[in-house]
Amino acid sequence: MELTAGHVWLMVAAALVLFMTPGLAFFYGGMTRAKAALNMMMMSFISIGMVGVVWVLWGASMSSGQGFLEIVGNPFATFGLEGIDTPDGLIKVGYASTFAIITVALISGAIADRAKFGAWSVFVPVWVTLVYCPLAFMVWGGGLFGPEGELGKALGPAIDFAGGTVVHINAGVAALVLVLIIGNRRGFGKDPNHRPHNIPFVMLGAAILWFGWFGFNAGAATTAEQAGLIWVNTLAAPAAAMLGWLVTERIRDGHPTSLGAASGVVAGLVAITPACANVSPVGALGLGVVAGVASALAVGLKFRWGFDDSLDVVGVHLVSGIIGTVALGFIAVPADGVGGGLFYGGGLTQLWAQLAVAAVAIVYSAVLTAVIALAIHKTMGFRVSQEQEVVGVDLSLHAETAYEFGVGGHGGSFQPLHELITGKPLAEGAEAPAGAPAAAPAGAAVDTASNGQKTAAGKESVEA
Amino acid sequence: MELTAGHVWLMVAAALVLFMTPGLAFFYGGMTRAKAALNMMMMSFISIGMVGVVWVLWGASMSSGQGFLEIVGNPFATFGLEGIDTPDGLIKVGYASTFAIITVALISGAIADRAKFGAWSVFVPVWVTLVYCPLAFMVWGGGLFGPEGELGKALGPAIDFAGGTVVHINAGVAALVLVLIIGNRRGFGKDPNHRPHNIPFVMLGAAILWFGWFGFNAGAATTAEQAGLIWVNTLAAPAAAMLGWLVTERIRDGHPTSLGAASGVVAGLVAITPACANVSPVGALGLGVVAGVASALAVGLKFRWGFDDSLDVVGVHLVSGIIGTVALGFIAVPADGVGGGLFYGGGLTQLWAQLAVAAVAIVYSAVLTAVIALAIHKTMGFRVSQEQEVVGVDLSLHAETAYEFGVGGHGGSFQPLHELITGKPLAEGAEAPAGAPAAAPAGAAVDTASNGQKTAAGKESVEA
Amino acid sequence: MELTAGHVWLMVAAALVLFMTPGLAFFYGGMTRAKAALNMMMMSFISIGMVGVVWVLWGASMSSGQGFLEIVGNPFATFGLEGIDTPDGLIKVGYASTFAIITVALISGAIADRAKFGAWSVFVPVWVTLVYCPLAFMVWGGGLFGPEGELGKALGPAIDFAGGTVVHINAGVAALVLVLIIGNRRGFGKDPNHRPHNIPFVMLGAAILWFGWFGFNAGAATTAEQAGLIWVNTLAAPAAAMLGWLVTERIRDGHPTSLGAASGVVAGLVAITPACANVSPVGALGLGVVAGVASALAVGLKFRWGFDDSLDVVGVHLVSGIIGTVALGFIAVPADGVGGGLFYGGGLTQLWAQLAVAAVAIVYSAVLTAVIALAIHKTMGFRVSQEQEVVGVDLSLHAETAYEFGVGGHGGSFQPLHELITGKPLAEGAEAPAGAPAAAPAGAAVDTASNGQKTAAGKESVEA
Amino acid sequence: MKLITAIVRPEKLDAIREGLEAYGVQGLTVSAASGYGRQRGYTEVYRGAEYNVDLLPKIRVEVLATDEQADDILDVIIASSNTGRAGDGKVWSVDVFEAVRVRTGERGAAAI
Amino acid sequence: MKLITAIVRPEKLDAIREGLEAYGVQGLTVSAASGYGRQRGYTEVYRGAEYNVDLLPKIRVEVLATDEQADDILDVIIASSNTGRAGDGKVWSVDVFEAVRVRTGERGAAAI
Amino acid sequence: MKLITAIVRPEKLDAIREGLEAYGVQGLTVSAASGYGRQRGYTEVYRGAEYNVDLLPKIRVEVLATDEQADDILDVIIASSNTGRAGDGKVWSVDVFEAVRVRTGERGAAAI
Ligand SMILES: Nc1ncnc2c1ncn2[C@@H]1O[C@H](COP(=O)(O)OP(=O)(O)O)[C@@H](O)[C@H]1O
Ligand SMILES: Nc1ncnc2c1ncn2[C@@H]1O[C@H](COP(=O)(O)OP(=O)(O)O)[C@@H](O)[C@H]1O
Ligand SMILES: Nc1ncnc2c1ncn2[C@@H]1O[C@H](COP(=O)(O)OP(=O)(O)O)[C@@H](O)[C@H]1O
Repeated sequence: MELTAGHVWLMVAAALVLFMTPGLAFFYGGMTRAKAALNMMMMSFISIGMVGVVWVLWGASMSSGQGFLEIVGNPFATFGLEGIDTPDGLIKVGYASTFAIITVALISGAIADRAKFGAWSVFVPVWVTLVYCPLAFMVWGGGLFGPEGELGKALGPAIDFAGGTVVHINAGVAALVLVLIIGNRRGFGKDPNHRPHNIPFVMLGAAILWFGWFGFNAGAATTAEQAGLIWVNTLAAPAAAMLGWLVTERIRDGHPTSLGAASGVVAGLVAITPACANVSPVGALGLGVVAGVASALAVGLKFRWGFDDSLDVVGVHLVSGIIGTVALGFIAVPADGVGGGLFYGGGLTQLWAQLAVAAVAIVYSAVLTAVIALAIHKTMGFRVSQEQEVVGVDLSLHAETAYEFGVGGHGGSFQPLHELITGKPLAEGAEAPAGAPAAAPAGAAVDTASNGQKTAAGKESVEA
Repeated sequence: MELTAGHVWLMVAAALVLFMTPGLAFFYGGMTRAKAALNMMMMSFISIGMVGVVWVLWGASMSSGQGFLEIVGNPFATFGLEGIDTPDGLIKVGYASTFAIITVALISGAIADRAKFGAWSVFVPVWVTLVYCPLAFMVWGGGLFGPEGELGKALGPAIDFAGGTVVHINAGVAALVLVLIIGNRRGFGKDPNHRPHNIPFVMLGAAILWFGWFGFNAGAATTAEQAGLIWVNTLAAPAAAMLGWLVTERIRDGHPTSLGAASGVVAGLVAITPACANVSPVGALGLGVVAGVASALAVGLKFRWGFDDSLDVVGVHLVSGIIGTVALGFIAVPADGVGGGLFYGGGLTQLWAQLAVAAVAIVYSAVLTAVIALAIHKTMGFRVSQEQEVVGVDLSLHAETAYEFGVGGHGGSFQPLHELITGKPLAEGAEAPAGAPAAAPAGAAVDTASNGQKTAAGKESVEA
Repeated sequence: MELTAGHVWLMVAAALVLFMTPGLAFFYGGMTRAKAALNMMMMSFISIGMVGVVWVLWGASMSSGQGFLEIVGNPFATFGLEGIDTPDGLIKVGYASTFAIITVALISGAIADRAKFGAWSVFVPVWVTLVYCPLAFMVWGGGLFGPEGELGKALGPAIDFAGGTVVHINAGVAALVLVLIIGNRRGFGKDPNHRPHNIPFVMLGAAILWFGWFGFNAGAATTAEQAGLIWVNTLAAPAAAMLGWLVTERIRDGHPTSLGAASGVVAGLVAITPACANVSPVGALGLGVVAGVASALAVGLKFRWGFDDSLDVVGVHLVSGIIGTVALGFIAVPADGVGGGLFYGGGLTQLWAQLAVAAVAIVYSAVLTAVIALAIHKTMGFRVSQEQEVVGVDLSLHAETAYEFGVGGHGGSFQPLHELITGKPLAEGAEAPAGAPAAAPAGAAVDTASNGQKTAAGKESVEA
Repeated sequence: MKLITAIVRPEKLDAIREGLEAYGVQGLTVSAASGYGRQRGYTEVYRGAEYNVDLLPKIRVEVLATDEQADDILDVIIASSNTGRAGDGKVWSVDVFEAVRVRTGERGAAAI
Repeated sequence: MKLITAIVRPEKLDAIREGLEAYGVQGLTVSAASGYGRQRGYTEVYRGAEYNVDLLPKIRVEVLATDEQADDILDVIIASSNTGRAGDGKVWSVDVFEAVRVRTGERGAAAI
Repeated sequence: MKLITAIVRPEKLDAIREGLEAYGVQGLTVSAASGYGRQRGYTEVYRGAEYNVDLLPKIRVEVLATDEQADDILDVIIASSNTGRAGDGKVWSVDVFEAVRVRTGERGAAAI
């Protein structure tokens, strides 16, 4: 079949949404300390790698098509994408994959600076398979909440055009659960070095996210009118949310910050996600302001309540995700004169449906995430050693540092590759006093117990 | 109505143009000193926020439709975008909004490092309303310069396909006016620290701008032939301008610089903007070279004439904007054999029309910008205090620093949020000698007059 | 002709591919030392500038249309793009130009930190004209390897959907030849400062490359089915290659690195390039894994064999380019039931065709690149002086430094422009002892032989 | 008067400052340094090649003190920065010939 | 011989250099430092939480000088970096046992 | 005891370390500095305006040594960092009043 405008738009939208995940890597990576920036970015990158493979193999199959109990699709129906034969079948698979990728990557912000990379690499495919795919199936794939689903029929179908529940509430809840299981960073709430190390990167990330979000929200639009409305709403809500956030900061703290502007944009985008096709532009402005103010206030709660949601996944994605989802119960515009939210005379029907889908998403995500994360935490451990955390996860897990700007700050000897391949160890320090205790190195940066012994510590110290 | 190729292209183009403004934030942000980078980027971000809201409310309505005296549209005609009911109406509004956003953001480069953020936040919506909307209406919205407009009929319609007058001349003039009102940075022309702090960011910004400019120039293309011509010209002119700028530097200074390459690209893009649909590819190459050389020479004038157009908005946007606009009088290709520039046998008609529109844009923008900026400057003040400027506007206006790379450079105590919310002040320094004069802190970084008193200075010191 | 979906897609794809070259600038620029980052990025930028102009003038004409001996097109057939009159003719020219631009830019990674910028600026247009255009003509433009070409008829047409031979093998071979001619960096294999200075930039570059690669691979798709397959394969292969590379590092070195993730993505993209439209998604996964592992192993060989392919153009582009090209002989899916690779019962035909085109590309590129590079090296010299290399090519060739973060690291006096224009030299150092020998400054950073003499050294010291 | 210089672990900066403040020291100067010594470094991997980094980040703390206080201050610094593992660093003091407070021109002990 | 060390405001570097050049000093060494003292810091806000930054950027200037010139140089530095506000910094001098110019091996006053 | 301070070319750091290690020195401290002196700087161009940068990157190396070894160490440093061109830098030594190893509290020569 020849390429239609719809196909082209879907391809572009899919590329845009895929680009969002590296954007997220910068949004998050700039917010961590310099010594954990690469690890933060790697959590997003590995999500693309892992979910990209999972989606081709069984993820696509599990999130649509014929399902079990209206809950999840059959992983083997189109395993390896065999048997997909509608003209735009693969384009749609590609588009859907990018949503799964970014959803799991979103979670990582909550556990910055302290999660084992190996554990994260196990968590990602398992969580996508057991949490994301079913939820996507239930809401979009013809499951429980669809027009034919049991709950959809009972309550009227919930509106979640682009992923308020499946993406944002889901990721936000999972983030909260992970924080509670993994625990806070050392020095949380006390150490001023927890400030972001590169705010321009945060702004770059926010910009890429916004850019890609036009694909995220409008990719599934079918008519010109709908596409136009979504486009404008995807501009209006984050613009208003940015202002809302900045005004909140100005009043509360005295200064509007760049970090606030970037965060406000994301909060507005999150809130408009489920609602983008069903509210008016002025409604989008209002929704944006509310989301911006609410998330600006919410991100402070972690200090009060003492849970180290390091990069505010809960405060932004869970809070604004709920706001956007529930707001539809009030401000959804009637479609062809039918339905609509409370303010449009549609009564409480839509509100109940929205509350129900939000509640189910919260419970479902919380329970399953807890099971997965605990299983990992109890077996391989989800958290690095204290020493690795102090040294910095970039160095201890990836044997890298993000930046090398200066003279003087780095030196040392160089071991060409062939020594490694031949297995010949790095030369033992000749100057080490004989009889030095052969202390087992515990981290990449090694202090021997009493006097020095030269060891190629990096290699042994990685967590699995 | 089903999505057509035209709708898809317009949506993509609109997203591309929106992405340009964060690109500009990096282009500009990399050129300032490190201590003013965030503020520079914030001036672009807040433009998106402010204009995004303004456009939905009254901006779109004022820049098209039924107008007053062929000068400006009625702000209440489609206030809040109510009543727009053509299938692609909202898509076009979205596309148009991105032009307004970047135009006002462009101005900010001229007043880097010294403008009050609060004043800028007032300037942006007022300027867009009173300067941008009318000019857009006059040139594109069916006003004075349109085929039906008084001047259009008198002189023949001026060509400004994508915004040489409305965007670049307009922003360049406004930038010059602001510099003259606000004054130069401390140390202008003397302090070597005014060199750019992060040239890779400048190049990133230029790359994003170029990428987005394909949407900027070609978004309104209606035929394949036109679209193809615009695409190629949007490659050719900046490519040639980059070379022109670099050769100029090589001859004059001995070195072709990265900053020059990035700036040359932008100069070429500016010049081709009005002309992109009306010159041949070889014409675009020639126009690019001229713009690159001219802007490379022009950016040096600020040192001679002593006006601190900090990031060269005048030298690049005003100069190359005029070149591109006026060049059409010479090298416009006849449309269907009719008209064309002087070199194509079209006589002087087109040249007069181009000169007229450029002149009107210059005068209009200069006068109205001066009125707005003076009003702000005389009331709330447009410029930070000397101390805030020395400390750096990032810290004094936003209580942030762009980067935190190192050990040792930062310390201090941490005050969790709840103290702020409860209003409990930061603990007074126990070691401050009793009876220390309670000097009023004048900036975020506070020196007490003679001996120390610990004060949470940031909060009070922000400019409104 | 009205815009069709195909036109829109081609315009978008072309913009995406153009965006890849600045992406490459960051991918490469982050990998060099801080003192050579700008020069590295400039090698990409100048490629856009140079090839942009060349393509409009004669490049487009040489790579398609009526040719000489099935080897190259006539440069004057559509010189200056005159006479192109199909509706989508210019769009296709624009799209094709972006491939030429990135191919030559790819080469630059091999000669980081030590090439004369002037020599590179000569190499770029000559190489594109004499190496790229003919190869593009032979493979895509109706030449030797096309269905009507002599070799195409003899061996059956080789498959190279998006540029495995023309782009990646070609650039990889040229890179190897340049390294052998120009020689290694000082301290290669010994100096730990050769580590990348900004890995986030490398990841940004990889992200932009991936994003743009959807245009690169799918731009020429004609049906929805093909487009969908290409899109999914362009996700699957790099995702799998990232995992392959990381697992290789984990096993060999103990740590999966960020640099490895970014490199793995690129290796997977390179491998899928020729194959994107002709293998199944599962085939793409397999191809990706192989490419990721193979390139991860290959990049270490430079240390063993002692050739300083600084940023691994050979290990990534040549190795994975060959893998992708040859793999088609095994895993190409039969088109409409005809042909296909060895594993699909297509016999050895396709394999021979693939091997032939790879071999011809290697030989052709090696010989012509060697001739061009030697000619430049023997006349103007391709390599900077030792002193310029130690000082850093940013400063010695461009009189710039990439970053200025700190206090204290920079000072000195400022010479406003007019002195330069009037030719008045920088003031001679009053404190220089009389009778100091007027030593000729040899580099941008000048040590006078015995005692100081203040000289504006930068200007004279640039290489041509 | 004495100038006390301490080369210590970066993460000990806060402890030292608290210790010195508690003792009554009103000012100090900090800068970044890298140290090489008995403490061994770590390994970075690049393209399968290992770099052994053995210049490790340290902090330099400098305090001007009167002769009487110098010894106490030495002890405070040692107490607050000691971990017992190689790499803790060195503290030394040298005699100061003259010290001046720039703001007032005060000299000697009054300058501290 | 003396080694004069000045910890001063970063923005005063140029003034000091000009002052010293005018006096006839032909060389000096500069490095970055952070200072804590009577001068109070500023506040950064992050997520509604305040961080009080009280280590402020300073510049360290070091000059080797003969015993005769040392006192004048001290005065030049103080004169060119004084603002009268807290945070102006300290200048001190210590006795140098030996000084060598690496290029020539010259020792003592000839090394300066 | 002596504290030897060397301000030298950054690219000489490795040579100095090797020289000192060979001599038997077990530790040293390095930091970044910028120097101004007879060696002239370079020019950066920005917007057609030239900036003359004459503060050039240097490395500061500091070594604590016993009085006996101090002179040898001085010689080792000079030998390994000399190029004969302006800008090679300075090395000086000062008397140390007291030195302590933080890890153990050892004082004097044992602290080195
Ligand atoms: N001789 C020395 N001169 C100057 N600094 C030294 C010397 N020896 C060690 N240092 C500094 O002290 C730090 C710690 O020394 P190290 O030998 O690793 O541990 P320890 O002091 O506990 O024995 C080093 O990183 C270095 O900065
Ligand atoms: N006792 C000290 N030892 C070393 N440096 C000091 C000492 N006291 C102050 N300083 C340095 O001098 C700087 C200025 O000191 P401060 O007390 O703020 O102002 P002032 O010197 O004008 O009284 C500090 O930032 C710090 O770098
Ligand atoms: N009087 C001085 N005091 C402190 N440092 C100095 C002095 N003179 C020179 N230096 C340092 O020594 C470095 C080299 O000095 P310079 O005069 O350029 O060369 P040379 O030492 O070979 O004569 C300078 O960059 C500076 O860091």
